[in-house]
Amino acid sequence: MVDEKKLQDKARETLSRDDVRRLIGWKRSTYGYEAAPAVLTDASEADQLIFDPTCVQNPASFISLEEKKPVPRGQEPDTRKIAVMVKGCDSRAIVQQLVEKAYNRDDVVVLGIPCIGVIDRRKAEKLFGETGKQVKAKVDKEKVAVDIGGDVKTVDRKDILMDKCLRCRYPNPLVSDFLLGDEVEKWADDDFADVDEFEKMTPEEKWKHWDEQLSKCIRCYSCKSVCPMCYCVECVVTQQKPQWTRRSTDISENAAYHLQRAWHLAGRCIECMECQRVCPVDIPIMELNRKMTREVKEMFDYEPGVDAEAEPLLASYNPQDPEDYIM
Amino acid sequence: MVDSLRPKIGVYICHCGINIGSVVDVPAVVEYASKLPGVAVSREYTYMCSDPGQNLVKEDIEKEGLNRVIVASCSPRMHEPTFRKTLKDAGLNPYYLEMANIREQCSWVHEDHAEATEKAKKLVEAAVAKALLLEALEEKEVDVIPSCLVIGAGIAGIQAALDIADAGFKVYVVEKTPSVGGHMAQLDKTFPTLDCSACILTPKMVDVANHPNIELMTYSQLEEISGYVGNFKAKIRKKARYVDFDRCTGCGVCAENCRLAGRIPNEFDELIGNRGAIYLPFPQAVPAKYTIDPERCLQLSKGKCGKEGPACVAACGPGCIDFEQQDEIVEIECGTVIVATGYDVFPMEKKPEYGWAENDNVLTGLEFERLVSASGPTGGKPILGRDKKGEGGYEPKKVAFIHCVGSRDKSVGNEYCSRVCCMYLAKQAHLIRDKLPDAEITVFYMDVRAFGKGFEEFYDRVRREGVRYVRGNPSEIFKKSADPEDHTLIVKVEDTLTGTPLEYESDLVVLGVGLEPRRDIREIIDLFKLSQSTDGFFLEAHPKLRPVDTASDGVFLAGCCQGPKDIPDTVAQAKGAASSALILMAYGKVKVEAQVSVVNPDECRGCGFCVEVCPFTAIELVDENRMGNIVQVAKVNEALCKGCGSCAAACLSGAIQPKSFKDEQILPQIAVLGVKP
Amino acid sequence: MSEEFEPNIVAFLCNWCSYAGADLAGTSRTHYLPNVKIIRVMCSGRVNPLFLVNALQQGADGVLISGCHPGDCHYLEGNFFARRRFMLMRKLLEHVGVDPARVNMSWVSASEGAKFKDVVDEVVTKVKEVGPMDQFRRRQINW
Amino acid sequence: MMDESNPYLPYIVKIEDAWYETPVGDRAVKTFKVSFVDEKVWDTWSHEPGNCAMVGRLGIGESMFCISSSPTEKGYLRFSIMKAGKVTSALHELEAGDTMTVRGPLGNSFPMAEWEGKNIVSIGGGIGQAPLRPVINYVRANKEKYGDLSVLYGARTSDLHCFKTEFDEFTKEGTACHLAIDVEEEDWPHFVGFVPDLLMKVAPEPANTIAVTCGPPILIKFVTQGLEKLGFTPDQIYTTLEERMKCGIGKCGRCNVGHLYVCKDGPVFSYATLKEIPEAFA
Amino acid sequence: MGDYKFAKDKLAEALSGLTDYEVFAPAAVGDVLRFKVVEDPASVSLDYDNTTVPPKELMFPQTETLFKYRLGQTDIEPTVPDASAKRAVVGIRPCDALAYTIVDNLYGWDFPDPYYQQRREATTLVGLACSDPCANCFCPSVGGAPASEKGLDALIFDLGDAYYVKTLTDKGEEFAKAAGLEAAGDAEAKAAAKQGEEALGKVQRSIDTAGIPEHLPELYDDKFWEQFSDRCLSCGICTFLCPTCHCFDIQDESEGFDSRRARMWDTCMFAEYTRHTSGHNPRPTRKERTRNRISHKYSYFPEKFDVIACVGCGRCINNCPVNIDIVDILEKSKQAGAKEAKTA
Repeated sequence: MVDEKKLQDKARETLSRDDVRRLIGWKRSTYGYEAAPAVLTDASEADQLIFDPTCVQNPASFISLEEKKPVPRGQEPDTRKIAVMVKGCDSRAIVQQLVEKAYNRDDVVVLGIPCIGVIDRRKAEKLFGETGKQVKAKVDKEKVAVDIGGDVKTVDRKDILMDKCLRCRYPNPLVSDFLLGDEVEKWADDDFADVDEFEKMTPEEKWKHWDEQLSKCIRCYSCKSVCPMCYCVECVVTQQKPQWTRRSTDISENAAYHLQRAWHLAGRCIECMECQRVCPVDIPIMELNRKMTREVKEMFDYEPGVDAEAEPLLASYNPQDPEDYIM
Repeated sequence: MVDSLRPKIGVYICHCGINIGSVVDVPAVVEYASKLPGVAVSREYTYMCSDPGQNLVKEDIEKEGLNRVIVASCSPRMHEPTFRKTLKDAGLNPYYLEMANIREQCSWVHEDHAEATEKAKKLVEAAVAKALLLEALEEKEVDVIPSCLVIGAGIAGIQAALDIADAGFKVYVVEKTPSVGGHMAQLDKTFPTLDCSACILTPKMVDVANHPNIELMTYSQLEEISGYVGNFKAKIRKKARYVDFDRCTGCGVCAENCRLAGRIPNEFDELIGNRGAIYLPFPQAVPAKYTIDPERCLQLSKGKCGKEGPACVAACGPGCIDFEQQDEIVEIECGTVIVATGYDVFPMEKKPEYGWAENDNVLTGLEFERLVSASGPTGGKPILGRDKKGEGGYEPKKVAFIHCVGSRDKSVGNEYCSRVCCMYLAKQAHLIRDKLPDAEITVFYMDVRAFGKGFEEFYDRVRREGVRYVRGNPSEIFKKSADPEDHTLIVKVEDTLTGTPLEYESDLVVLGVGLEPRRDIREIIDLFKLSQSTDGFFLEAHPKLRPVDTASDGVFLAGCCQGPKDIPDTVAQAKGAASSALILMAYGKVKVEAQVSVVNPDECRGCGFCVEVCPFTAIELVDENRMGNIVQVAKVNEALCKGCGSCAAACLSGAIQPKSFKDEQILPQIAVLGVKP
Repeated sequence: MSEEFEPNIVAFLCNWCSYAGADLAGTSRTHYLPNVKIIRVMCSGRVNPLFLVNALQQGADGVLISGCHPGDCHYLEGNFFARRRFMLMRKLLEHVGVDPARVNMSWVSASEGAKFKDVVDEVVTKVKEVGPMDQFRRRQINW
Repeated sequence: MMDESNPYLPYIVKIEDAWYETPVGDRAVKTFKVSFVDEKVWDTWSHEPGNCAMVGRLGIGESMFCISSSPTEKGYLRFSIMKAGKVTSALHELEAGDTMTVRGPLGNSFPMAEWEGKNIVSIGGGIGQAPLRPVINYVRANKEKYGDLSVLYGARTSDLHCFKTEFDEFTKEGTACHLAIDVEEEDWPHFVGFVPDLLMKVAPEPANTIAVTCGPPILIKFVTQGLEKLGFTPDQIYTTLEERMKCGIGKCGRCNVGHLYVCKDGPVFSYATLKEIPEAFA
Repeated sequence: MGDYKFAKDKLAEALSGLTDYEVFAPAAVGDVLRFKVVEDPASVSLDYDNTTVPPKELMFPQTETLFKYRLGQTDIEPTVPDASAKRAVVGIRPCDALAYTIVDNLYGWDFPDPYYQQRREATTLVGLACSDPCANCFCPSVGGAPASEKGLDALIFDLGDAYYVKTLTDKGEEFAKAAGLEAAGDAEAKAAAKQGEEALGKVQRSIDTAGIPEHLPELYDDKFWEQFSDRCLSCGICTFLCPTCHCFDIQDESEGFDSRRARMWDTCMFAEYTRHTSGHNPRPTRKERTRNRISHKYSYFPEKFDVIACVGCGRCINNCPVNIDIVDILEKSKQAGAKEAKTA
């Protein structure tokens, strides 16, 4: 496990650097099973930082969320680095952001954290109920110990961790400048059983499923807002000219929105699952991304967010690409 | 004239005689169109493309103040330029035209009149929906640098270079090998006229080297090319010859003294003759400057040559040998490029059943040319089996020529006909008849294609000279016995005219190998982003009407790099390519595509996906000041962009859009066509 | 009217091969079904896969994208990008229950007028079989 | 007045006349003179200088514009609209004879009654003259009720001056009229420089005077500073604000500056009010 | 008004009696609850905490047609709902009912909004008192209570084996009659009152709002906001799920020539919400937007209507993916301003 003291020391040291502007990590939230993202600018705040299985958010999202404020005439833009703490899964976002030239490698200081799993709030709420208390947690190879305001409950790891953790292939950060803990062994793998299971459905069943799920969508756009890959100046979804998607909420526009979102993430989604986690109406958004991930892997032998030198999937091709349905 | 932003659309439905009118209810379409938003005028006419038809449009533009025009008629591939010009003549930007294809894609393909009429209405409505959003585009011209880069100095490159240079323009000729001349210099005689190949080529080779407008770079290679039509920048690597180019007199003393003299197979002689490590590929080579083969030279490859050091250095009077010489990179600018990289002959490794690798008396056509060439290793005598000193050997008694080796042969992946083999084999048969009047000569053929000027007559003549033509495609060629003294080869073949299987005995087999694209064609493709046709040769812009052009503007093709052809065809094409390049340079300006992509720098996320997909390297990422912050955004080089729009489909934010085919122009079309009538 | 279902298909054809192929079908007076409505683009690589989603949303029952044969793209490689994109988009649509028969792609060269007819007829037949696309079609819900 | 039962329903108006104030193109200003298709609307219609209306085109949408005609101009309404976005571009396509929609009058107005007996200085820049025009015309029509009227106006070039022809009339009537352009032009007899500079040159007397100003935010900022320097107190200075609006009736939320809704509490504010609202200058 | 009761297993029966009403009740899709029209009374359960999407959508649907027209024509057909078409919302939580009373101020001032008001008038609100407030509820701090009667026509208490219904208005009485409820006695009323008291004591979170409306504007330029806005996603969860958030966008839409003007929920958390056509945005970053959201609820709205635009339902806290906790913000705001240096 990560020693929080060491983590805070490293953060303090990093924030003290002249060339670091801010640091993104996690801190204890005011309540509940998920930590809060911490965006710090001052070394004195470093003791807020934590890392435990409640640290589910992907801090890489907050790199692109920071607005570039207008620079007053005569001043230089602040080009100091952003330090960011990442788990293995989160680190793939950094890699993919580098592929997409969101920034240069030099613009970030990556503090990597080997991780063996984070808690799924929804699973925790099912197990222990909603809570207004602050929660801490510990995880080992078997169990997760959840401390709900002093009341410690222990549960099998597979019953409470995020699905992404149960198929985690990158427990260690793929990119980091400092590792805040010992590397851990990979303990899970991804066989896309979930996608297989989904595909057993007939087209009618599939649509029935999506009709029900997408009808719930309130188009709060939290899924695209939180996505570390979604940082267009203005998303096509909200553009007026041309207007791809109307603002009215009905199954047609909602479906179009979700297809657009899933399409734009094809070959780019690094499966941090943030989109699904944040959805207030529990739309299983990852089911779309997972399908794309699987197809991208199977058809094009491609995996986003693992190689910063890779060509973007849909901006490249292989003359031998499959074309089985093409007439 | 256009003092209003209000779209005023004129819709013109063409009857095309009865071509459209007999199937589509034109008045109904006119009526339908007149009610569409923005439509000010809706008319029909028998032939819109006729002068009165066009005048109708012009008058309406002037009188009604139309600012968009829809012509519903034949395919835009047919008359879009016509009507663009109509608009232009009437003072309206030509890109305010949209066509609805109601002939090729409606009246000619649908029988049911009602359905065809409904479809025509929809097509017109979609055109109107798009027209509402059309934009005026500017047709731009860029200056053309008055110089041409010719790649390859075979007969094609030489001819093209001379023509352009004679017209008064600067030419840079880049040749990979140490001498100009190419394959033609290797040939003995040319068919069907039997001119001495060297005799007619050498003067041109000398001209290329001496022409004041030509800068010749032999033993050089194109490394990089950037820019666009009219404004290319090229980087050329002049490989080190290790011989001072200016001081070398070409006397040849160095080569005589080379420790490896006569011990290295000479590429020019198709490896049947030898050279030294320092060499001139052939006596008439231009420039007549010696070159050291760095891979074979002992001094260069091993660091040591004999006890006394390299003999060439000692022998060279002017002291030209310089083992320290480095490659030199030359940068040039040019307005046009002619690619004349030629061909390679079919590699016999791909057809092992013909025993070429094992038997010295199985020769490719090109090897045979060297064998019978006066400047070749045997001084033109058809002698085989000489020893290393060039002594001994025998004259063949029974010579077999085989057609279509590596051509018209799916098993080796070459479906095409190489076009020259029939005649060069006839010529070679004639040469053997000439040199060995007693030899028995048999030609095995599939078909004899004697289509050129004087070809049939020549073929007749050769047959009359006692050359036997047997219709059959040999399946195998092998040595009759293991005896090293017995040179007899067995050619296993079926005479398909009589249906008899034959085992023809011969002591020289000449293979009519076909022509293939250069093995390293990929390098040129990558440099210029050219495409290949299915046969692997460079793809011309249009097989009929633009045979010397490529999809890359300003880059032209000459000679066999575009496909197999004989010398006169090659020269003709070279002249064609030269003239195409000259058109650009003589006019001095070139129009660039108006329907190019454009970037909205405020919406660009700088991911570079468009840069990656652009086949024309027309997009780059540049710094953009966004309220004091420096961000990277895409920028289109309008001279390079061809408007394909691949960038737009790759762009996530829709920040890059091809003009006339923007998302905002296509989506309304989808909206119209998607809705059921 | 209890007519048979007539599918509405929106096609995106590249200017150089498939649109020319469709023109050739016309010049050759090859008759085919009128259900396909063509939108001309310069290259199949131009076709944003989201056009498909939009077309299905607008009411198309099926879509067809057609370009030059691989290797023959007028713009060298646009169709290779298109191929990748539409392989993937088809899978995505399939995942939400859109029958893959609605998403069609073909390579039709300028000389393949006959093939264009075959493609059109096959696409229309296929889409006819799967019926109208009404899953996420825009309609006046709650208007 | 507006349909009491449903403030979202617009009136249909017919464009009587339409012309460009500035050269055609992006950011051009086009003036529309409109009248209600249903003439009965005039019976209940009344607006004050400063009032706004949502002007739109069915199928496109609507946007908030000030009514640039004074209530003293009878039988028509005028709107001067700069082409900028989707709605304004669609409106610019319209010509005399076409219809558009008007929903209003909305917002507050200049306290013309309160100002009676005072001198009025109008200081405008560019399209910012549109809300000032009704004030000027109202005062011109009620000369006896007000003190001196002076008009200061500028734009980047003389081409870009809105309501060009009207300034001559003012001068003829004896209204002090001071025009400016930013950059020197041939045959320009008036001031060259920015409007705030013009203001300092003209230097109106603050005693018993109300200054109304409108223009780009930067102009308002410097004009206000200039007026304070000249001795105007914040409650002698009035301006109008502009924010993105959708409903125009204080419901949709987006136009608030602090606790004030620009569409309802505004668009007319005294500088005394705005000074207390930091967001007003965001 | 009256006191009624009905056995728990008689819920479906009671609902079935409401033939004159369009009845809305919480319905689940997976774990997500939302008020929906009751199609099968037997499927309705009132055993729930609260809906994820607040019932504000019953008065102010996420997408709502204002009027219809044909492109190219000028006839406008308003689509104002009919106030006489009776609707009953059964099981609405007191906080959500309180929210209506707050939003009523805005929809009622100057230009009354007929769409909202007609629905409001048509609707009978039958509340369900909370016996176990959720973890992040703080309704007592903002004028509500687990058994608050404000805005309701009737209030149901879950007394274990039976429901006690207290009617509060004529509409409530009418509802009780239509549902065929039996009269309840003093015992039930007392039990309900007791339950209400107890529930009040179970509310875990609170904020003393005194002074906040006056104080927030002082923090306008303060760095205070950034500690929250720096992690804000700028998504619409907090506002879309807020029962008092009432902002909307208006858009014209066409299907062929059939067109409508419609309004749809909008949120001050989106950048484009206030962005001018020119590109200028008075609230360009998450800081300004976060400030506006909190200030609007706790300062601007009270300044105008004398009531805080928050009912303490806790939805924004529960659903915020980055733990932007309004109680926490308000608590911290009290200390802010004085000690922290202002930034220009």
